[in-house]
Amino acid sequence: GEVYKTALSLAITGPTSDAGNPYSKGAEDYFRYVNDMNLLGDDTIECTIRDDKYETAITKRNFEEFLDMGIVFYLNYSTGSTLALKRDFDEVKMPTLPASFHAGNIEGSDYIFLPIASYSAQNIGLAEYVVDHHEGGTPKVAMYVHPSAFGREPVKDIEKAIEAGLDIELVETVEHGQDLDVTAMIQRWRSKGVEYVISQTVQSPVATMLKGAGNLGQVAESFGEEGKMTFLGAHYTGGNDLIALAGDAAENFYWTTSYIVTSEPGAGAEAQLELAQRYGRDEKTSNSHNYANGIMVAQVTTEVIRRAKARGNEINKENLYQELLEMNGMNAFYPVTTVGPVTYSKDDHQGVDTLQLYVVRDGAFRAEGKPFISEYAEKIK
Amino acid sequence: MTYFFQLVVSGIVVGSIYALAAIGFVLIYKSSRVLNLAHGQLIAAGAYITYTLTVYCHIPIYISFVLSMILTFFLAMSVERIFLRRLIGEPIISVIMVTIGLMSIIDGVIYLTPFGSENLSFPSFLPSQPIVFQGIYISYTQLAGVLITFLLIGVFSWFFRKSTVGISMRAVSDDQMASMSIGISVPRVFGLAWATAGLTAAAAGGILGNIVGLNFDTLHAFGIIVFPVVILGGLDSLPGAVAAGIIMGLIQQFASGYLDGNWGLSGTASLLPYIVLLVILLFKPHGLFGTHEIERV
Amino acid sequence: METKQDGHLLEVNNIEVVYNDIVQVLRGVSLKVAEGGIVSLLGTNGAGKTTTLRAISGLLKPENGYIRDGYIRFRGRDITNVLGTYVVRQGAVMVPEERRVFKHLTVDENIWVGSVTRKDGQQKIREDHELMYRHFPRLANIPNRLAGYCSGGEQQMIVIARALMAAPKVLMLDEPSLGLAPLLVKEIFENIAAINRDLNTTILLVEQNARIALEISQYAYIMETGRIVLEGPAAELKQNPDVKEFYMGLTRAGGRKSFKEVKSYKRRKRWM
Amino acid sequence: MPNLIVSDVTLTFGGLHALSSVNLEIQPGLITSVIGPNGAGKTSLLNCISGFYHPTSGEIHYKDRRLTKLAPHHVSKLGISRAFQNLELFGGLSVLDNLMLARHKDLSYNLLHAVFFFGKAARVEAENRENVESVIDFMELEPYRKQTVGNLSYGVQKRVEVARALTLEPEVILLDEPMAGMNVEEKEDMVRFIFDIKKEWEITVVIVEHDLGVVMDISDQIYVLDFGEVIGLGNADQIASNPRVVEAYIGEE
Amino acid sequence: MMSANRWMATGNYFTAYRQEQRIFATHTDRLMFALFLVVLFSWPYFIELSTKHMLVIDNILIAVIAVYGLNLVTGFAGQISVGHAAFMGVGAYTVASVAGVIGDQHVLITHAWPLMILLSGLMGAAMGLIVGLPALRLRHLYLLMATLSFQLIFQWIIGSMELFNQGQFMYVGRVHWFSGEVGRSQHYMFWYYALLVTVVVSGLGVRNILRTRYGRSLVAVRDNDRAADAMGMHPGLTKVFAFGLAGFFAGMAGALQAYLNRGAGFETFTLHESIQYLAMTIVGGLGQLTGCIFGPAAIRILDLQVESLAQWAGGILPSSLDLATGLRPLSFGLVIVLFLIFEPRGIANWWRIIRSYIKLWPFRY
Ligand SMILES: Nc1ncnc2c1ncn2[C@@H]1O[C@H](COP(=O)(O)OP(=O)(O)OP(=O)(O)O)[C@@H](O)[C@H]1O
Ligand SMILES: Nc1ncnc2c1ncn2[C@@H]1O[C@H](COP(=O)(O)OP(=O)(O)OP(=O)(O)O)[C@@H](O)[C@H]1O
Ligand SMILES: CC(C)C[C@H](N)C(=O)O
Ligand SMILES: [Mg+2]
Ligand SMILES: [Mg+2]
Repeated sequence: GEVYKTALSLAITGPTSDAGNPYSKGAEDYFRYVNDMNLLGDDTIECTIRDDKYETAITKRNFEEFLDMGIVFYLNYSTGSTLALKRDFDEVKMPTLPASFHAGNIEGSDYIFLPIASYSAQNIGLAEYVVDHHEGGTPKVAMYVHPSAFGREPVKDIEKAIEAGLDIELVETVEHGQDLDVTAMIQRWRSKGVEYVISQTVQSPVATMLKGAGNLGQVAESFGEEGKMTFLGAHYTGGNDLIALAGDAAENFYWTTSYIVTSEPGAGAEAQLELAQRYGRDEKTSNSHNYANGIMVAQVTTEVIRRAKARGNEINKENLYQELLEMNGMNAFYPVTTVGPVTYSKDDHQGVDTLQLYVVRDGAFRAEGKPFISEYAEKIK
Repeated sequence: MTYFFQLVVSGIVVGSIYALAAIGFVLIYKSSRVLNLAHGQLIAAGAYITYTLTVYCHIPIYISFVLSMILTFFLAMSVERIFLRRLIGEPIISVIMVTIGLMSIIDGVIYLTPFGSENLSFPSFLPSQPIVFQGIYISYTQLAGVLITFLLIGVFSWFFRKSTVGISMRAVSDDQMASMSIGISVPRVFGLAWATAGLTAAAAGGILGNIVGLNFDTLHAFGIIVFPVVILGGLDSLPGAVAAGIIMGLIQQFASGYLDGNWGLSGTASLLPYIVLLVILLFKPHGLFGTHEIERV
Repeated sequence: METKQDGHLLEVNNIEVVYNDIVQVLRGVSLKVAEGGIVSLLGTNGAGKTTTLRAISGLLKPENGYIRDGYIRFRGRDITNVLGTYVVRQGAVMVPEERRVFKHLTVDENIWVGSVTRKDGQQKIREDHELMYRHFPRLANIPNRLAGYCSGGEQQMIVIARALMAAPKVLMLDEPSLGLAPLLVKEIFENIAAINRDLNTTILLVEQNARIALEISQYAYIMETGRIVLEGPAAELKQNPDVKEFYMGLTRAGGRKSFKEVKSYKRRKRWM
Repeated sequence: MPNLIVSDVTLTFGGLHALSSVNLEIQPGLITSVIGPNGAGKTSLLNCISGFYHPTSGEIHYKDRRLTKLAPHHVSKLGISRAFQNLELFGGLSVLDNLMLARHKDLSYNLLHAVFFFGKAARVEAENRENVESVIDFMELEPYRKQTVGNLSYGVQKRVEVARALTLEPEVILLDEPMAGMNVEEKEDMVRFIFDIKKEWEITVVIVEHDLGVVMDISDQIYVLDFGEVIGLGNADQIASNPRVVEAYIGEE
Repeated sequence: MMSANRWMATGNYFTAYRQEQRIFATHTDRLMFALFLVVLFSWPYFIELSTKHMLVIDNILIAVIAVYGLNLVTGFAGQISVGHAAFMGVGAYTVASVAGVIGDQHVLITHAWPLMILLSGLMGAAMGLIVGLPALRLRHLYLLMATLSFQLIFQWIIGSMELFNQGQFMYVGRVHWFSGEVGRSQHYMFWYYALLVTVVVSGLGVRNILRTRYGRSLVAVRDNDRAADAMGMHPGLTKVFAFGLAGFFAGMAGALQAYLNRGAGFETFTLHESIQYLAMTIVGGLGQLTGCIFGPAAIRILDLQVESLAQWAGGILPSSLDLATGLRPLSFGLVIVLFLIFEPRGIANWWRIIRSYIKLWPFRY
């Protein structure tokens, strides 16, 4: 049969490799599964996975090589390299799915598609949840963000949402460093009456913060507990890695993403664990939400190829791009690994718009409430 | 006021870990004038070894903490043996560059272990309820960290003051040839300096891992912040390292306590050490307690 | 193989030394030092005197040199190409040229550190330490001064005392009079003689000041470009006319040559 | 008319007086020697003149220029060069390069010339190479021209020191123990060089030296320092018969 | 006088100092160099490389320019700099922020690009001079710390200032050449030539600096800055000057990189990158001009080789990806260390040995 070439360049070593590693395995396993199970008949997908150590220059080199190989679909990773290669993707008309959900990625680009709701949408979603569930008055919120565009962009969007009527008071925004002790910060928040802390960063600073807050006895034991702080965070702050790092201090941490988690039984979780088991992945990888993330982008890739094939179209980047643009309404795609359908169109480049809130109870993430869609994220567009 | 004292306490906690990390760096500099850029990696190695012993070998943490110090002692000693011994007599600049290579090598080795890209956390073994004294909080883990730090610092100061090893180290750093001429085994002194540096690094790594968890990036970043600390202390002074560690801890806590979040400032705590570093370099290059070069022509 | 041939404590036999694998500096140097004596080694600049001492004391390696041929024996043991530490433990200690004190250590620490290789107990070491201050009373006044700030003569005393603290059988001195004022030179050499006499330390002396060196030694060797060209009892060498002229600065008549007489002439030699 | 005048110079290190109220006049075209016991302050004096130390009080003038606060690179540009007591050579470079470096201040081209090299820079460089060669010739360093200085024996390195100071084309040359570590024969050579430096090159020479035989024979004028103070001054005979000098420095024969 | 044979090295005496100054001692050398240049400029007409390899080559050339600077300050002047990537960042962000302000399709960016590159070099130089300033007071290796501070402060500034888009990628438009806009298909080839010219011209410039008083003064302060002082050089200013030079080449390299990558993002200018450049300098040969070419080539090629090894291992051993990728830093570090221990003069020294072997070829012993 035919061999369809795709590629993934990501950080398997270097910064953020804690996320990149399971991500790459998810993609790798799913493509292998497609080929082993003949999901595309006797056609196969060949996905080249390259480590770029989170360095844009290497990503660029990898991408040029992938182009020489003649790939038809591309999976990218970091915010930095997605932004840096944006023009290249457009020039060569390469449909691209990054692992970064940075809203800026899809600005002014026709070919980049976010797998799920952007960081902004996630953070606004969290803020909306706070508004809806807070009792009495305007909730006082602090934001704890990564010192980079990745962390800052959502802050701007939350500010816009506040202007548009979102009823929270943004008390302060902290860009974290590599702090060993967050006592000062927590004390300050307490003195300013902060009730909720929304984080937009990666796990380890969040873990440090949670431990610090725990030591000071500041972590709310239930949502919105009076006189304490409730901690919330977006996709890359949570997952089992957070529990691994923060231990008990992670208890009652609220986290949102569009992926299913394996600690909540369901079809998706079963499928994910089965896949991991089939390819001999360890416990940790199997249960990682980034593993789910990797599977999902591979699923989307496979799905567009399948659809193009079904239509009898040649498998090339133009046709796959068209398939992506038509993935909506009746044609929405339901991968089992997400909490909602993947929808793309000409002006919707965010895949799964639905978010699910999870909370840590007894050392595991549990679903809290139904999947929801952020209202203000739409409003501020 | 409580807030102020809380900052002081946190500053001392953070600072004493800096101090512990800095001591190892100072030991190596003291004996060989080498700036060991791979010190952060030694700290990381120590942290991972402690973790392995505790979690995989199910050794109680206080024993594995000590064991890890011993293992890292030998690890650092073999690093010296394998890589640095051949460079005795070569210009210092080459040796410093070798430590840059070592950075990568140790990184690579850590990647080869299952920990490379993982986030891990030590099982908690101390009560997680903090101690509260007059509204000032300190956790048991932090307290243990501070106590261990001061204990080790005490032991080392005593050792180097009392034993001839301390004097030999200073002699070697002064003039290798002359040291050899009176029978000091220069390689032995270097080996010992590295080994003890490894030992303190492991201690720092273990404490650090317990406080913030194990994450490669965090450990790396920690290795870099040691530089401003040692420069402030004066590179070759053990008391300097301790004082500077604590001063730096206080600076950072006060920065994030009083600057951040006001006037739109943010992340000053991670920037300030380097600004301090520059200022020190410009106005007091020998730091607080560093030895002035004797330069007669 | 016989040991301690005819009572010689130190025996250097036909050694060749090469630096950096190419530069041959010693071309078959042999010398013997008898127990309890003072032996001088004289020679022009670059003759290889320092190199000879380095070869004996195991300090060639750091300079990227090694003994390619021949052997060195000390108290019957072969010490060819061994490490410096070993040689010191065996009891042969060298005082390097240029007064290499540990600048950042105090005078007292400098002296103290000389005893690191000793195993005969604190008591003995402390006694020797006292003894040093008796030998060099000047140092007793400034035990806490940083050695780097001491004057040249003081530094020279420090390094000799430091070496003596290792309780050596043989003390090798490389140009101890270098840069010292006449009074001090006298003092240092008196000290050397006293040490030889009181402590029964054998001494191998490299010197430029031939007059004073020949004065205190029993036997002497003269080196030129890597070879021993002349040897004999000191008293005998003092009478040798060449030695007189080139090393002691005496005219044939026996008077001191005057430097005023040095002819100043311009040599015309062009490179092109 | 003296052209280098040290007036009332005091230099202290902590509590230690390395120099106290030293007055010195160096006459052009002569050989002036400074002698004294170890630690008397001779090197410190040269350091003050050449800018490595700055006097605590007092003034130093050279031909109406005040040297007191100048840095070494300024002093050397005014025509005062020196050779160091404890070798300060560029150990990793060849003898030739050591001397070429001494020409630094006389190379009159700018960075742009250097980058494009041809033209001015090339010409100046070639000229300077000739100057350097004449010094190599003069100091009889031909055999060592391309050798790494650090590997030379002590005595030869001393000779390179002097040669390098000479390559600076100074008006005054300060030599700190140029004959240390040399045997009689080599000292004679050095004396010959010094005579030529004085006569042929017309350079004022200041020497710090411990070999009294040499000092007495070659100096036109001798200063004796002890504990930072000038305790004697005059020609060889005057010095030899000065009781203070004999007691402090020479010792009874 | 017998005229010297200028074709062969053996039996070749100089008859004037001018001859000894020559870059090429013999006609043969000169000819070889010319031939080499011809090959460098013409091979693309005969061999077609994949875009990836073209990009690799372009990146090597950029690194060569950067390493010229780093070698001057570290190899020649003896000041370890761990902030070289930041200096490159200064250059890259000069172009990028100008593009950000006046628009990335402005003629200044697209047509006057050589000017922009030069300007970036000057910005880099200015920054180098500033960072080098502590040299006026500091001696020894303390400056390493100053460069470390600069590196980290640079990252902070880029990451937080709006002017630099807070570290997010800033675009730089495609440039124009006489034939019109340089499109995607010619992009890497075009920059290959631009870079090659820069490498050759800068190389000759550096070579010339090195054989004049400026170059010698760098070596002098490395060897003994007190003596340098006595020779009439200001040791501090000389080091500052070295940093200025380093900054200049880094700035140019950074600007070229911004053009090649069509923009600048802060990830390219981290401490880690600085260490990469240092490694290139070491492996090439500290204080060896030819090392500036060998070093970057060796490190980049090693990187590619290890990558394919990892790839290969990944194909053979299932799920061995982490194992294989750990090899990357490991091999990188080992190469640095092995070179320092066994060949401290770097690959440049092998080159010299080979050359002297060839030179003496008819008269081998
Ligand atoms: N480390 C070295 N590498 C290469 N050559 C060296 C080295 N040390 C000394 N030499 C060479 O060996 C020769 C002998 O040097 P050595 O220092 O032994 O002479 P010396 O007799 O002590 O002279 P001086 O009286 O001047 O001290 C000299 O030609 C010198 O250049
Ligand atoms: N940088 C310094 N710091 C402190 N003390 C110093 C310094 N330089 C010199 N001294 C002190 O100043 C005094 C004079 O030293 P100097 O070197 O000038 O003596 P000298 O006459 O040259 O002796 P020698 O003949 O031994 O070379 C000495 O006591 C010395 O310790
Ligand atoms: C793990 C990554 C995909 C996310 C990362 N923080 C970035 O935005 O670059
Ligand atoms: Mg010698
Ligand atoms: Mg002196």
